[in-house]
Amino acid sequence: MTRSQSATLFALGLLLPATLYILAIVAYPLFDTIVLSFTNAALRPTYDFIGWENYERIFSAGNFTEVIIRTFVWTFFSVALKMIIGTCGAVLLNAAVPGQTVFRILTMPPWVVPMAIGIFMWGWMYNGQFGMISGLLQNFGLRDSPLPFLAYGNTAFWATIVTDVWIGVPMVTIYLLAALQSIPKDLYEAAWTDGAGRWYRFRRVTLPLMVPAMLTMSLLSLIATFNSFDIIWILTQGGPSGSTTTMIIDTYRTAIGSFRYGEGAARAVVICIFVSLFCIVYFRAVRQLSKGQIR
Amino acid sequence: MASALTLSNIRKSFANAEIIKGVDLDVTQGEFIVFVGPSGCGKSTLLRMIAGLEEVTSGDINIEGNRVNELPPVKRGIAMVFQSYALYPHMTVFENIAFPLRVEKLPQAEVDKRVDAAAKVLQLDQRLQQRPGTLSGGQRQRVAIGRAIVREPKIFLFDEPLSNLDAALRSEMRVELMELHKRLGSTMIYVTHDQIEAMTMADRIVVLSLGEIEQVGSPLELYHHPDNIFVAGFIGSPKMNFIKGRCTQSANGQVEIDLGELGTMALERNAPRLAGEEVTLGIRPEHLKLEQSNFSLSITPNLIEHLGIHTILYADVPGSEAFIALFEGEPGAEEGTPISIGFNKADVHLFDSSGQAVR
Amino acid sequence: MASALTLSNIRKSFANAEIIKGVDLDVTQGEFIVFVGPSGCGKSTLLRMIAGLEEVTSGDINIEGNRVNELPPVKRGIAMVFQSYALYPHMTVFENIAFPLRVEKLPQAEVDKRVDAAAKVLQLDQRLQQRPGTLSGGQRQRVAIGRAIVREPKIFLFDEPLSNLDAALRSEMRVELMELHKRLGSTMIYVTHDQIEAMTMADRIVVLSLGEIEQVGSPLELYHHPDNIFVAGFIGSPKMNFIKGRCTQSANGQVEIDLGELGTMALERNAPRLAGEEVTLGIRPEHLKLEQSNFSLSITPNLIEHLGIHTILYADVPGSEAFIALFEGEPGAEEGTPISIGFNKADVHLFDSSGQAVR
Amino acid sequence: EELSFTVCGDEVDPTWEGFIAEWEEQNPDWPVATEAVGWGQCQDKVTTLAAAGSPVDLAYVGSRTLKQLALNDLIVEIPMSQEEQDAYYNYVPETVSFDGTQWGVPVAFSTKALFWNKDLFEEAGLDPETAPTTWEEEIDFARQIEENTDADGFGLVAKTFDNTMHQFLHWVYTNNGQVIDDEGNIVLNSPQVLAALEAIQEITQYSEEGPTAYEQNEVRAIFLDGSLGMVHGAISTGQLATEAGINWGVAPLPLGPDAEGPGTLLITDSLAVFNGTGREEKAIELAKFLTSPERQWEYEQSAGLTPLRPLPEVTTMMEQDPTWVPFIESIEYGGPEPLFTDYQGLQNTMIEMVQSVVTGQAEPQEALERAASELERFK
Amino acid sequence: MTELARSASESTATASAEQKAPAKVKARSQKAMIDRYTWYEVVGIYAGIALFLIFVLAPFIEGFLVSLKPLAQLFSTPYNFIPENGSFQAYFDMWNSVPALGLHIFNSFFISSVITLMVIAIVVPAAYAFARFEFTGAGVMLGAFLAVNMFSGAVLLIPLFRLMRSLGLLNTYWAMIIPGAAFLIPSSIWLLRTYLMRIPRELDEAAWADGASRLYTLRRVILPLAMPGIVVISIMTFIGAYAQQFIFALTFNSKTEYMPLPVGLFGFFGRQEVLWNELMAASFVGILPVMVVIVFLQRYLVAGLTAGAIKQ
Ligand SMILES: Nc1ncnc2c1ncn2[C@@H]1O[C@H](COP(=O)(O)OP(=O)(O)OP(=O)(O)O)[C@@H](O)[C@H]1O
Ligand SMILES: Nc1ncnc2c1ncn2[C@@H]1O[C@H](COP(=O)(O)OP(=O)(O)OP(=O)(O)O)[C@@H](O)[C@H]1O
Ligand SMILES: [Mg+2]
Ligand SMILES: [Mg+2]
Repeated sequence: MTRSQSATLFALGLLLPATLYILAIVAYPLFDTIVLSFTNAALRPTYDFIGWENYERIFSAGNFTEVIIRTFVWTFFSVALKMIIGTCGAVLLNAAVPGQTVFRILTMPPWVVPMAIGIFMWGWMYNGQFGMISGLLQNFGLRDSPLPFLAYGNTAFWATIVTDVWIGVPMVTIYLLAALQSIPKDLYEAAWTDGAGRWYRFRRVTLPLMVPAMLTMSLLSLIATFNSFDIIWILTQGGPSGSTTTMIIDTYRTAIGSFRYGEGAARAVVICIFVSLFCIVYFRAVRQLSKGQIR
Repeated sequence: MASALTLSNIRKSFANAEIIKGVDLDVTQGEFIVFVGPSGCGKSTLLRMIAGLEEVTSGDINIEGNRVNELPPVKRGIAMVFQSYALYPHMTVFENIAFPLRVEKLPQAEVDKRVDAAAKVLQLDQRLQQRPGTLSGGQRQRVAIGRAIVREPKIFLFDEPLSNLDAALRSEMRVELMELHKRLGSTMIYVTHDQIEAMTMADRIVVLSLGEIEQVGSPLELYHHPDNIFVAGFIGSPKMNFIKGRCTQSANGQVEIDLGELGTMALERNAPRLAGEEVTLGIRPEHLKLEQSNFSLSITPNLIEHLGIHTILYADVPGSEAFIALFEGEPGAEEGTPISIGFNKADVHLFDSSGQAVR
Repeated sequence: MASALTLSNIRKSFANAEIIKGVDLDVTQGEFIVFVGPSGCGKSTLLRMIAGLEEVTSGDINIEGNRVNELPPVKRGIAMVFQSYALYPHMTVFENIAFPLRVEKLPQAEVDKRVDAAAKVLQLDQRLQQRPGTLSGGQRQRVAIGRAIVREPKIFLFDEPLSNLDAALRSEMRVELMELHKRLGSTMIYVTHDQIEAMTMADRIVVLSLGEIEQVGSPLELYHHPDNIFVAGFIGSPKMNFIKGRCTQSANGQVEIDLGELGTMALERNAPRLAGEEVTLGIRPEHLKLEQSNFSLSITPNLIEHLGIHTILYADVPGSEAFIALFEGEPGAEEGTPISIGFNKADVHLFDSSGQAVR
Repeated sequence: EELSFTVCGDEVDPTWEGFIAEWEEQNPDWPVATEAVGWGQCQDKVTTLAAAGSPVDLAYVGSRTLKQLALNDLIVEIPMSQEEQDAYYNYVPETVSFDGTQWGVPVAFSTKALFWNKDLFEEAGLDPETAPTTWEEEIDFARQIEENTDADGFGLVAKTFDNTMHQFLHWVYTNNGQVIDDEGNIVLNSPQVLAALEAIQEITQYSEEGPTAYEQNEVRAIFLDGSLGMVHGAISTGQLATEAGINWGVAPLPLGPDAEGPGTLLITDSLAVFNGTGREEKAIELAKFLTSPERQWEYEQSAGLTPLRPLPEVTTMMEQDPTWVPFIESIEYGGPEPLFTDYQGLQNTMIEMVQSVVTGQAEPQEALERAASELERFK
Repeated sequence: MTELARSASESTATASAEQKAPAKVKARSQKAMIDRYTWYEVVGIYAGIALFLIFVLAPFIEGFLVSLKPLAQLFSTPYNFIPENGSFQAYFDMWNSVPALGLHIFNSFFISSVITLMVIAIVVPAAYAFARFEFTGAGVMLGAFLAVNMFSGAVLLIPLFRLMRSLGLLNTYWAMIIPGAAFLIPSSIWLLRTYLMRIPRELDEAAWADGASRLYTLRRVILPLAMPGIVVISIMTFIGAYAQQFIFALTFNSKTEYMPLPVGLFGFFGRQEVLWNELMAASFVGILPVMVVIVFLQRYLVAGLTAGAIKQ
């Protein structure tokens, strides 16, 4: 056995626990899901294989394309906002002003709080009658009637996005803050020496150098956002009038809510395919973008 | 000639520690000044204060007669080349060089013209569309210089710009920099801890130690007439040999020095106060001869290095730490075999007990 | 003497690119071998193959007569000192040095004994409880060597161990390493691209270029009798001057060379085949004299560097790229003023059109 | 052998604890392991356990799910004798029946009535003691309150939440409408239901801002805050309103044009016995034990539930607390929650329909037609 | 911790040793000129931070105010920002409403800790393998691991349930720990890998040349050096487990005594009225321990991430 062979064996050995674990806990259920997607599995303990019927049903259901488009729009805005707010946050928290440490700590709570609780708190805020936002708007005379955010299609759509952004922002901020700090100081000094002001430095130096980290983070948030379930489920259950029904909500409703496991599994498989395709495209784009940018 | 830069009693403290302890310096228009000194002596700090990157704790910085203490770098008319080059990894060479012009919002045609001119001077014309990551060390350095040139600053500041390069490239770049200086005629201030760079490039060298100026002068002035033991040891490679002794007598422009086992030596110095003091003799390795000279001593080389061009002998000599002799070509010395070497009294440096040169 | 290491027709390819193209070398017990060559020529790769860090594509490595191609480093009886030292930052100096012994699970008493001994040799006794992060560059290097010593290897391998140090420390460490070699008497193989290190430390220098050995020999052999133009240019600093010419006649142990504007020159060489060929003359900068010599030419220095110990002149000479002359002390040359310099024919190297030396 | 029994709520009602102790005394070989699961997860949990093949023996479930569970062979039938059926109020056994047999033992019953805020009525210039009796009045009163006070007229429930359908069914059942008939035909698309939907459309403008954001409890909270004229609520609303200092009245749900008498939605919860445990018989026995008339009454009193059986005590209770009257009297014309195979599907469709009308995205007729055709899939 | 900090700074010291001998890590005790802000910049920065923090903290402010208000006041208009006769009563009452609250917090901690330990034990070797060894399929495998993160637990709930049941793990701590850990592993591998790639390869080679086995190298050389990175991964895993693993606890466990906090909090929903004020109070008490941890470790969090950030 040559050295490189033994090295490969060793590496595989190191990977064994992780691989076995993931195979057992994720891959096997995933396989199970794929199998189920070709059956009429439901509550009844037995089921039959029914070929592509589930898939046919999904795509003939009519609203499925609508759901897909909505999912992409929802995901896009959520990720974009996370990145924008996270970048702003990171830049602000990186500013050398007194209180920096405290501010950094104060960004963490949304990340740390059990997700359900955070969502309940937002539910409160969105309440038209008793919630803070509508309440304060009324108190300050900016509105004379209650504003129930979750009542209308478009406000509910944005309200769920804002909540998702809120939960995702701390992680993005902290990660980008770390990225910011690894930009060599002398680049700023050089730019300053050349007369570049703060904004110019940010635009021409900071931002481009953060791109790789931003791409990584956006991919990670993309995956998380695509699968964001709890937020919509707790706030609106996909309503009103389906205006917040994303693929995962749709799937959950079919599989768990209606106990049509087979069809739910088929929907899950479709989601997975979409996400994978998207990630592949995205990865390609990222690789193209970040070519030669890394020092 | 006009004074390009004047430092008056510059001081700098970081959190109670005084790093620069009152520096005065006057730099003439077009001069090439080199700061040298051991690591941590404050060279970079001083340079950064001139650049305006670091605040001055007290004292004044004047550029062309105007006090610039409070001005940001760009308003001081300086340009700085960083040790790490600080190139923007995401921009092409062109954009890197054009950066200061973009800041000024010059029209594209003007930018093109100036960048092309700079690129030509620096032989970067072929590289303008590459990114810094794909350049060699020397090319990177030239880009960094290019970025400084396009601004047409009054003063160039360099912080160890060659220290990241390998020896061959370093000497090549050294020559290029000197030619550039000649061509542009601008004032340049250059930090290094490399002997050869300091000696070859400087009009004047500023030797710093612990935040203070030890001596300012032309390279040969420092080589031949070091003010004190620190400068003497610092300038010249291999290092000057020091031999401890005691001045037994000093009168009539003659001092007599007892070198213990090595015997005594008489030097022509007019320094009556020296009598009875501990003194140090300094003699450069290259001033040691195998021929008959004013003063000779016998050494046993314990290591001989043959460099072809010259040969270096290491030996233990009483009263001296490491004793080094350097001879041209290949003398017939052998390790372990004592030989007699000598030197001329004219080549000897004498330092009093406080380390000051006695001339 | 016993052969410590033999390389027979070693080849190495990375993904189709052949990096080492058949290297043969025989190293004697106790020898100090230095590998030099331009960056990327395969020095590190060769060393790493000897160490067992890199697999050999073809060829044999024998250590003390045993084929070790398949053995892991520790079984080959080698110890390696890395360019970056590769110290474990989380361990004390003691633990760093003790690391190989810990691996062998030696009893604590034995570990203490050996580490202490090594520390004494390397003057690290006072530092044993510090961490590498708190050490100076030279001390770190000694720790790295300490880690190599305790193993008592048959062969030490060094990959540019001094390249991270500044000039002063480098020359100091160089001397220490040589003394260590003397004291231990082990075989050492040393990679560097530093001229001075190669010249001063090596018993024999191996000059590599593009994965092949150009010449093997003692430093002075290479300095005085380079086999080809590559070695001639590579060994010696400043670089040898090359002047292009044409051999007009070659007979009776005499060749006549036409140097164009510089005139003609006759050299004593027995090389009839040379007639009519393009040749290159080589003359080292330090062999140029201001005094009257066999052959003289007039140059106009366009740059003069005063180093105190010697002075370097740069000039443009027809048929030569950069022409450099080096004089001891300070001759009275001035930039822009033509002077006449000369050299002895005995100092001239002659190379044929394929770059091989004609002796 | 141990009987596992899953109860919804975060604790087992104390009366049941007593009954179970009693049971264990009588059946020393059959101890009962009770487990309380919060309302939110109770149903899903029990179903998931059953679907995964490890069912509990006995569980508290919403009667609406019985059909689905039964059709999937997850529960066993618990037939009632005629005598037993007769002991319940009208329609109660029907809430647990399909295919001519019963699949659960009713255990909790809730009916709804109209609560109104007398102070607001007065402020709006209405008679504070007169509740609306017809939809027309209900809508008109709501309009007056909306126009004459700061408060809103009616508490409409339209969130994406199960009780949106329930509240809609109030309207359906007070207009003699049906979702599915006894033969299992979808009869949603009827004039009666259309009228209900139109009524909702109309009352939306006099309701709180954005009904699609509120479920029943949230609407109730607004009512308790004194900001709503009327709501449909369960008996407990009254007690809470008193605590909140509201001057309130309660009346039967107002009736639609086609009504034949007072109506309401009859929601029951049942005890279901799961299939395949080998302990089914004993579980049925326990279910019946717990729901025997005296124990059931005791439990209802303790938990504040509408009585399942017309016991003599009920009359006494109504006399003591007239609040109960509308809740009990409307049982007679009430309708059950429709039993569908895919209950979730039904619910989603109905919610979708209501929401589309409330938000003005669709006209009642088209919403109704679409829903009716969709429901075919979920029967 | 100081131990950690030291080895962290040292590892950067050796890493930067390539540049020049004395590593110049300047403690910026004083602000450089470039960091000097004009007054309007300072105002702008603070305004920006204020806005950002308001967004981040608003729900907590609302939640906190809710926890102070008596239940009746919660549902009253007009909206009162400042609680009238607010009190901390809810913070006392909650222990009665959900008696097992303390236990739930403990469970959360326990489950998250075990998950963290497991994840670290699995992730460290895997990340090392990806960071150091070039074997065919490494890229694909890493991609596959990452792909796993795309399947949220919600999608796989049913098959997972069956799996847990056939393993006999339902209603045990393991029912929450095992699937909980699975979905945290991939991203941790990714992050730790980028960190490990920063450790000079020569350290491995030096150890190898000194005769250390690969495992010995991992244990004695790599692990101690990766500590800052491992700390970060641990914190992130812990938070992930603490805050987000809700659905498994809900579905795979029904024993109150094993319930973690997020599910335990659902106890406040189980009655006629949701005890919002106590729910919020309990939430605050519940996240307190983690916040304390964060306060102490945030420095390492940012620093540890820094090491791997820009590269990827
Ligand atoms: N921001 C700072 N805060 C505190 N001390 C500092 C700061 N910057 C520099 N110093 C200290 O000031 C002294 C001088 O530093 P400086 O960088 O100027 O040295 P130098 O001469 O450039 O050394 P080198 O040759 O190593 O670059 C050092 O002791 C350094 O530790
Ligand atoms: N793992 C590898 N895969 C592919 N090519 C490699 C690898 N290692 C080295 N090379 C290539 O082999 C050649 C020789 O590399 P090597 O490191 O041996 O050069 P070197 O002589 O040590 O140079 P330097 O003086 O810069 O250290 C280089 O062109 C290098 O790019
Ligand atoms: Mg410096
Ligand atoms: Mg190398």
